[in-house]
Amino acid sequence: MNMKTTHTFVEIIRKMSHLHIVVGTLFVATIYVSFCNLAFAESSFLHVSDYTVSLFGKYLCYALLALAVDLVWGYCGILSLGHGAFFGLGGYAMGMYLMRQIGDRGVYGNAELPDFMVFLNWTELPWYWAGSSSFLWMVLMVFVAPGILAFVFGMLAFRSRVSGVYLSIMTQAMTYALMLAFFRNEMGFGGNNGLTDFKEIAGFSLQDPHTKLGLFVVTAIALAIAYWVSNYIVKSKLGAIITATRDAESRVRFVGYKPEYYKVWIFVVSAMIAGVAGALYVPQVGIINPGEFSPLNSIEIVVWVAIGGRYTLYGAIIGAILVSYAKTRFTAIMPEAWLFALGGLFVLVTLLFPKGIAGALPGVARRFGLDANTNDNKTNKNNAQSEEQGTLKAPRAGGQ
Amino acid sequence: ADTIKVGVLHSLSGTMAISETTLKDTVLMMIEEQNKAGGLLGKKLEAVVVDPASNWPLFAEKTRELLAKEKVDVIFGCWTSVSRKSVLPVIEELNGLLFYPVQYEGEESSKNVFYTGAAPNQQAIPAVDYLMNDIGATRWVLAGTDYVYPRTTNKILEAYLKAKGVKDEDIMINYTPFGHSDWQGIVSDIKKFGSAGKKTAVVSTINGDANIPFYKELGNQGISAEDIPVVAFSVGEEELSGFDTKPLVGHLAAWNYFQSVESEENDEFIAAWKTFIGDEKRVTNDPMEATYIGFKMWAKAVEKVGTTDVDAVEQAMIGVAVPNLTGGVAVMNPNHHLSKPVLIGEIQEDGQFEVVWETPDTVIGDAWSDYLPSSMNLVSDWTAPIKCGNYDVKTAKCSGQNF
Amino acid sequence: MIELAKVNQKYGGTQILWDLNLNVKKGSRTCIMGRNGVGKTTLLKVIMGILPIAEGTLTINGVDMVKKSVESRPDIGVGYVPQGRHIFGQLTVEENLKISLNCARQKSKLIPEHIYELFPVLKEMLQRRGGDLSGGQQQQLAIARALVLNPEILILDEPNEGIQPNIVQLIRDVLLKLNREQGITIVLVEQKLPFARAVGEEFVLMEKGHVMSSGLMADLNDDLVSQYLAV
Amino acid sequence: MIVDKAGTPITATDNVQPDTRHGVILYVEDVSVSFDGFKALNDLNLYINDGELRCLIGANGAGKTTLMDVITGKIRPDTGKVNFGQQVDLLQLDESEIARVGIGRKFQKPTVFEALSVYKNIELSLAGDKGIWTSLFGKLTGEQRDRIDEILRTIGLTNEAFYMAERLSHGQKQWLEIGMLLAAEPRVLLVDEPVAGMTGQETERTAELLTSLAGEHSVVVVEHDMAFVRSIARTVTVLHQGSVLAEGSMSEVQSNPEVIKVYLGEDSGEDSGDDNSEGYPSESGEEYIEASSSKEG
Amino acid sequence: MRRFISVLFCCLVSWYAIADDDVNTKDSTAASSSIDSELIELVNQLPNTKLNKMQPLVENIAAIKSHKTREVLQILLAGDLYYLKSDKTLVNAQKQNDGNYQLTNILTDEALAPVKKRAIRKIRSNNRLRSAIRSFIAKIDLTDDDKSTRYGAVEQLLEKPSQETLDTMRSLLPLEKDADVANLMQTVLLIEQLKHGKIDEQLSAVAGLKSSLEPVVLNTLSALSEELSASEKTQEQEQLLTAMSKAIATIESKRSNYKFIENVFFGLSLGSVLLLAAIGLAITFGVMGVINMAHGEMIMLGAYTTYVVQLVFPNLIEYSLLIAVPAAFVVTGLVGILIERGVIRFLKGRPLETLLATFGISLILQQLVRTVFSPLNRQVQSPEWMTGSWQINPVFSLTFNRLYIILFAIMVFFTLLMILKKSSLGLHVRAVSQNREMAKALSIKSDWVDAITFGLGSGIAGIAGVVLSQLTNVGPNLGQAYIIDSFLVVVFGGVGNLWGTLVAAMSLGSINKFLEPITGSVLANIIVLVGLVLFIQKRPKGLFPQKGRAVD
Ligand SMILES: Nc1ncnc2c1ncn2[C@@H]1O[C@H](COP(=O)(O)OP(=O)(O)OP(=O)(O)O)[C@@H](O)[C@H]1O
Ligand SMILES: Nc1ncnc2c1ncn2[C@@H]1O[C@H](COP(=O)(O)OP(=O)(O)OP(=O)(O)O)[C@@H](O)[C@H]1O
Ligand SMILES: [Mg+2]
Ligand SMILES: [Mg+2]
Repeated sequence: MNMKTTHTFVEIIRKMSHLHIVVGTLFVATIYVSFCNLAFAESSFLHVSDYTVSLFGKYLCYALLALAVDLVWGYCGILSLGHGAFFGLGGYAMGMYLMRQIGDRGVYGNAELPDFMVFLNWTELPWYWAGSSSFLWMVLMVFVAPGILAFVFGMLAFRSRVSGVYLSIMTQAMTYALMLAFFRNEMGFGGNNGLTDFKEIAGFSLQDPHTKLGLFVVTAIALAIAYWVSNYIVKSKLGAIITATRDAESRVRFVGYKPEYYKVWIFVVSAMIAGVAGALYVPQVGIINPGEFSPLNSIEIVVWVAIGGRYTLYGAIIGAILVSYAKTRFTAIMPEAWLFALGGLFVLVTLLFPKGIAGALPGVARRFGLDANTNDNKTNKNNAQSEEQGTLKAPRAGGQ
Repeated sequence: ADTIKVGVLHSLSGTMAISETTLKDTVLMMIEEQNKAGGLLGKKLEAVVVDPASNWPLFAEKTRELLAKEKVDVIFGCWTSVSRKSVLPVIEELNGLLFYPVQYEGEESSKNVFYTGAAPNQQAIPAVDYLMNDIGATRWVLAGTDYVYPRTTNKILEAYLKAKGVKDEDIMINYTPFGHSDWQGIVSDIKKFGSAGKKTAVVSTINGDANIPFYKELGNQGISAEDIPVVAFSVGEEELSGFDTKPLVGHLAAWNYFQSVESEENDEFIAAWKTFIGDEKRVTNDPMEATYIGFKMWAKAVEKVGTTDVDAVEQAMIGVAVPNLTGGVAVMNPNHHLSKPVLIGEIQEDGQFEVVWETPDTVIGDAWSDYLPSSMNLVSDWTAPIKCGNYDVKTAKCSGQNF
Repeated sequence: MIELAKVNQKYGGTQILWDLNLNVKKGSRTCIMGRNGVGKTTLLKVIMGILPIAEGTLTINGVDMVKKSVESRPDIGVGYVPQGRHIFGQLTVEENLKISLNCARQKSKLIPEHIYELFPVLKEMLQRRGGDLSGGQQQQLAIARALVLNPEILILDEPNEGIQPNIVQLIRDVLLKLNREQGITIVLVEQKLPFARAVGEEFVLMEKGHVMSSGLMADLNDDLVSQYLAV
Repeated sequence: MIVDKAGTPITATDNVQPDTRHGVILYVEDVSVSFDGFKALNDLNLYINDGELRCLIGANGAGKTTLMDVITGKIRPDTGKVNFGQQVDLLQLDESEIARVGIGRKFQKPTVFEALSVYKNIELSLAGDKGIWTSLFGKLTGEQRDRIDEILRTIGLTNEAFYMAERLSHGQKQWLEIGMLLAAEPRVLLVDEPVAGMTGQETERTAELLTSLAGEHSVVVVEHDMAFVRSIARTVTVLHQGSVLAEGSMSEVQSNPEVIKVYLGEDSGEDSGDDNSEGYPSESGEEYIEASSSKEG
Repeated sequence: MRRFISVLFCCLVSWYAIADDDVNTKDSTAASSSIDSELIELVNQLPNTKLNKMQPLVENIAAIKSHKTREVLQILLAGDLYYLKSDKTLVNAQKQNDGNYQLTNILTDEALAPVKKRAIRKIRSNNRLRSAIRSFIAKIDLTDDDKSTRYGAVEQLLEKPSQETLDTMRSLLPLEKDADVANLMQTVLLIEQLKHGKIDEQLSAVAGLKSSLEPVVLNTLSALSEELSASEKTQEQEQLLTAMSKAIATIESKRSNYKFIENVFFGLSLGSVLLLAAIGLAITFGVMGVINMAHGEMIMLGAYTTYVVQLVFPNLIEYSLLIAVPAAFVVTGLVGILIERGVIRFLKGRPLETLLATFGISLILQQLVRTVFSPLNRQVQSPEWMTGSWQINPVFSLTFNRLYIILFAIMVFFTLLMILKKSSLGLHVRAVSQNREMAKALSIKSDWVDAITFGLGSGIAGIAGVVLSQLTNVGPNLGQAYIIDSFLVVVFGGVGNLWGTLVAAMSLGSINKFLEPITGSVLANIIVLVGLVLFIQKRPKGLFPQKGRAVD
């Protein structure tokens, strides 16, 4: 590459907003992966293996989930330690559908009932399984189930002005309760083993590499759409309002807004994104079980976002993919010591990059002359600055 | 390849690390021994260890990694049922081979999995028989952790007990969450239940970490093994080694192997284990034996067919017999389950078990319980002509196969 | 007493103080003035060590304070009344006052009575949470809190904000009295000219992070006022 | 849905037109507030006329801020009635609804949205629909842009328009908050200590601003700066220990011995004299803006 | 005078008892040579008898009146009875420290050379056999000198006394000097009377048994009344039946009262475990504002400290906890200070980031103990005084460990309360947590305060670990089991309020324990969690919220 092309390349990138970069990267990656997966023989070094495809498919689901958390945490200040609940619900909605797709290919060969129900001597589907065999119904439920939970929880919590750690711990309690509930066989969701042994999705065999590739592509598209939507939201006036709510909720009230409804709204949107993430996750990993509701999982999501950098959308995505990738690698390279590495990573990132990795990016970009000089960058810089300084800071919210 | 790769899929971190790490070490030891003895088919064995971290989806991911990326020839791994369920589709899709070494609830048979732990009929039913006939128990508490294995086992036992004429009011069933640590109320209920003047016994399918607080509470509330004996299916030497055994003495466990059993092979195994792990105090346990048997069988089958090709090995496995560690012989049956002796042991002060009862012969593991209406008619037979894991003898059909 | 030389200070990228020099004499009453946002508060924070000095020197009583921590200042007798009060909202008034008893110079572990004489309202409200007080009451508490540590130098950032007129007069008298009777050096940031004139002995005028002019208060003429204080 | 007394729903888009046939826009009647037994407001009665500029003074802790809290819905009084015009019972509404019916407030301690730019701060405060969907899909109209620019000019923060609000100095935040208040175009403005921390000059500008607002809006100002109060006041109400101590013109109040005792102090006369002669040489507003905008240059 | 007589009487009686005893022993020694041969013969059959044929054999052995009988049975009961594989000599084998067994011939009491385990084989017993042996021994013990042994013996025989035992008791009862033993014997006899006596005897037996809480009494009463109500009744039988139902009702109501008290106790005890687990967090999180995800690991470290203490002082198990409490406090306190100095202090004013860093630390600490102590659970012993229970009556007992834990938790709580409320440290911590810069400007060494406070919170978590080591497993996952509960308790109580933590812990514990019998423990947990989520709507800042206008 000669100087000139490099230069124009830099120019192009400089002109792009992070929205373009993220969506563009997703697009390129998807095309690349699909092409290399299909076009090259398995022996070729250019070949992208099915294993890699499904692995990255999974990462993209995590990225989607992290995006959801960032939306409520980074922008609205709702530290949700229970987003795994929405992810799980989305996953179960998909899992139920996949379970029904098994049809009579289950071990007991019962065309109506999933294996675990046959085994528990159930004679008919419980009412809440109604419709689960329909694809459209499933898609609907992927949005509705997490949405309703988020709405009910949000209405209860935000209207009575539960906030801060109280809210965080309550979200945790919520997901914990769900975990315990789903563990119970009586719940009718397969208990501890959850839903598994799926055969096909919408008529495509899940064992077929092409289906896997298809799921990967769908996930990438979903992520791109979610990114675009989130970006639109945070750039809109509504985005400004939720950010204002994060910093001075009561002041927002005196301006005439009802922050509780804004919070509920963003919480529901975020829950739905998480639900979609869960739904896409399940066919790719082949199982959904109550472990997804475990509070520790939800904390991990928050950790991704923090590592990547909250209050930037791409930060969440970077964090999710990076940490998941680190986990995949570490558990294979140093199975007995990987927790040291991962734990160390968490500590170091917190200490070295107060704004997460994304927070450190503008600095790097600037060094390479790529500073896009968007509004977003400015935000970061300023936030970072003010926190570095030992200023006298009174509690922000409220006022006399 | 110039080596034969053996995948080891046991959690080394997270909640299951307590149990599974030992099995990883066992496999490593077996590989080391095999290599010392010249390897297999003239090649060295190479262990590929990964950590699925007690995370069930990660189990699936790691299995895929082992099979697709590392191209291992066989996998030893899993402990919990859900981890096995999570691995199962991947193993079947990529036609791998898994040896599963832990007692489980049955109701499963896969072409690609060999179950070397006990099925319910190799543990639970004999244990109940013992309590009924030798201890004279007439009133039963079925206490378990709230998940599939206890639920299934208790279902089977309930059916079995009722078939033996035990009345409803003489059965108390209790479930607790994972890691339950506050047993005061439940133990006091058991005490009350047991003070009704009938000999009462507890069949415990309490899992993992919850056991220790449970036994402590039993001891503290003064319930001795002579008053109300507890027979457990998940408490072995390893679990006891982390525990002050005083309050447990006399309680029972049902397994297919105890470290205390005297046999040539066992002595050797124990000695080898202690040297390998470098700790005189380390104990052996039933899933280790199951791993041992599985490994030996796999090696023998590979030798027999001269290849590690999964389909060939799978067929060769059936009928393979290797000595078990309790002085008998373990045979792999067509249903991918082993024939095993069932032993009942009493817990001793030193954390070992003393065998108080054993089955006269080995028992064939039953993939599909005869006491459950749903699986009564199912059999598993991976030999021709049936070649199927869930064959319905009534309809002569086979359901749920991908191949 | 307090000497700053060539102090530069930045918030991130924006420079606030430029090569600033300041010399406060022992026992003096210096009044720093300037428009909003010229860096008065920043200057005081630099003196207090709340903002670590980026460039330049600072000595108090001849001791180099650049590397010294904030908490070492009260020990050598610097009391600080910040802009915006910074009361400990969840602590009671009494507890708020007690905190400064911690400092090394304090022999007594009791809140000196004269504090209550100066601000009788505090005595009535000892058990009330600091955060519940009205704005003016909080301001009084903030001053009282600084007095508890028996300061040699008292640094006040707009102490009159939100205080009722008769208490403003009281504060004026107190400051003068402390200065005259106990020789306490007073550094005051003040916007309101009458009060500045009444209390200040010397003035310092700031603009955009520079000291533009300084001298005796008597010499502060209308020209200077309209140049640096008026708009 | 917010419903006024007559049962007519109050829409989110518009400030209500309160019924001011009696010329009174804000009724505060027999209001008492107590905290853990301490009476912060004690049977307080106050009537603010439509379009008037009222100064509220009183000792620290007299209950001025608490009164504003009551009016804006932050605190529910133990007893009493607070009405906006004749028909809207403010005690039935919550903070945001009160803001929407047309009561705006500037806090004693400046509170702005620190993570947002000055411009956004004002944009959010603009009068108009405060619903979720409007905020999501709505775009600023040209008219609104002009309005924001105008306000920025008025408060002298044009150059700082795209600064994060947290970077502003204390005084600048005061101005920003005033700007936010202007943007909301409320019928009633409650202004708590607007000139604290401002230079004499700015104080005067503020005075001008508030005076110019009166008439179209009703303004209630709390301030301890007597010179300032004197320069704007028509009617002054003195609060003491939670109730009204005196009410009247500035000179009446100023000569009230009770007020002097509890509030003004003995030498109030001289002080104020000084203030006027030296403190506030008058200058025009334009120049102020130029000066302040060059600050950050 | 009266006194003199009573003393004299006592002397007489005791002389009589001793004399009587003497006669007995003489009796048996005199006969020993002849009976011993029978005993020897029976005992020698032991090695050849299958476990299911053991019971009659042991019964026969027990029937032989010899001082050896009890001894042999006792050895068998303790599981020390072995025989040499070589010549089937029966020995009492004791494991020595070197792993060999020290042998004594049980019949001749002569010591034999120590042997390896392989040379001997155990005489197997099982639970059924052992409980039979226990009642045989109990029969012998009925005449023991020690009254608690006698009491134990009667208790053992309570359930199914043989005719012979009943006769013995009948003859012993008038001589029994201890009231408790006598009462218990009386109960046994009354039950017998109730079962087989004539109708008026039965009636009086019911009256006598009405106040007894022994389960066997209730069982007998209900069995009899069931039997009776099923058949045709005479007038008198009707009367008996009503008397019995009344007695049953009395007993049942007493039992349910005790059940209630017991539930309260269980609740408090669970509550105090929660309290201990949470209280350290109430400081590091509640007061300092660090979202301390490594709190659980601090608890875990405390538990491991207990383990190490027991490892280092194997002879001081009885005192190990007394050593472990300060040791754990110091160890985890230091680790806490290390964490604070090394990581958390760089995160001042960024509370949310502390979540991330401490989460990382918790992973590291977990893996650290996994590496150092292996992933297996470690064995922590309970001192004698922590085991067993305080038997208040047959249906109500309080376990000692729980009792001590409740007391200990309360003690820790109040000590901490004193430190935070009365010492200047408490004031300074609160000041620093509310406004660090201002606190510094008022001369508070905030770095020092932070380190000490975090150390204190961690140290207390360590103490909780010592306590938990007595209740549950000591393993790498110990901490994770408690972290969620701890946060719930602190938040439910109201962040920053120690009293809140106390009340929250106790009420969560009690609610849980009262729900458990009704719903089962899984559902109880779920209900409590959902209840919490709903409750917080009513009190959005916990039970004891921070008040005032400065909040929100
Ligand atoms: N935390 C901060 N981050 C960035 N800039 C800041 C910060 N604090 C203050 N500034 C800027 O520094 C300049 C000086 O602020 P400072 O508070 O010292 O002013 P001041 O003279 O005290 O004004 P005032 O009279 O309003 O109190 C202001 O322009 C302000 O914008
Ligand atoms: N939440 C509360 N809890 C307890 N006391 C309170 C609370 N809020 C206000 N007060 C008390 O009520 C009284 C009135 O306070 P308020 O803030 O209304 O005074 P103010 O007139 O605004 O005074 P200033 O001029 O100093 O701002 C004060 O004495 C204050 O201590
Ligand atoms: Mg200032
Ligand atoms: Mg006020």
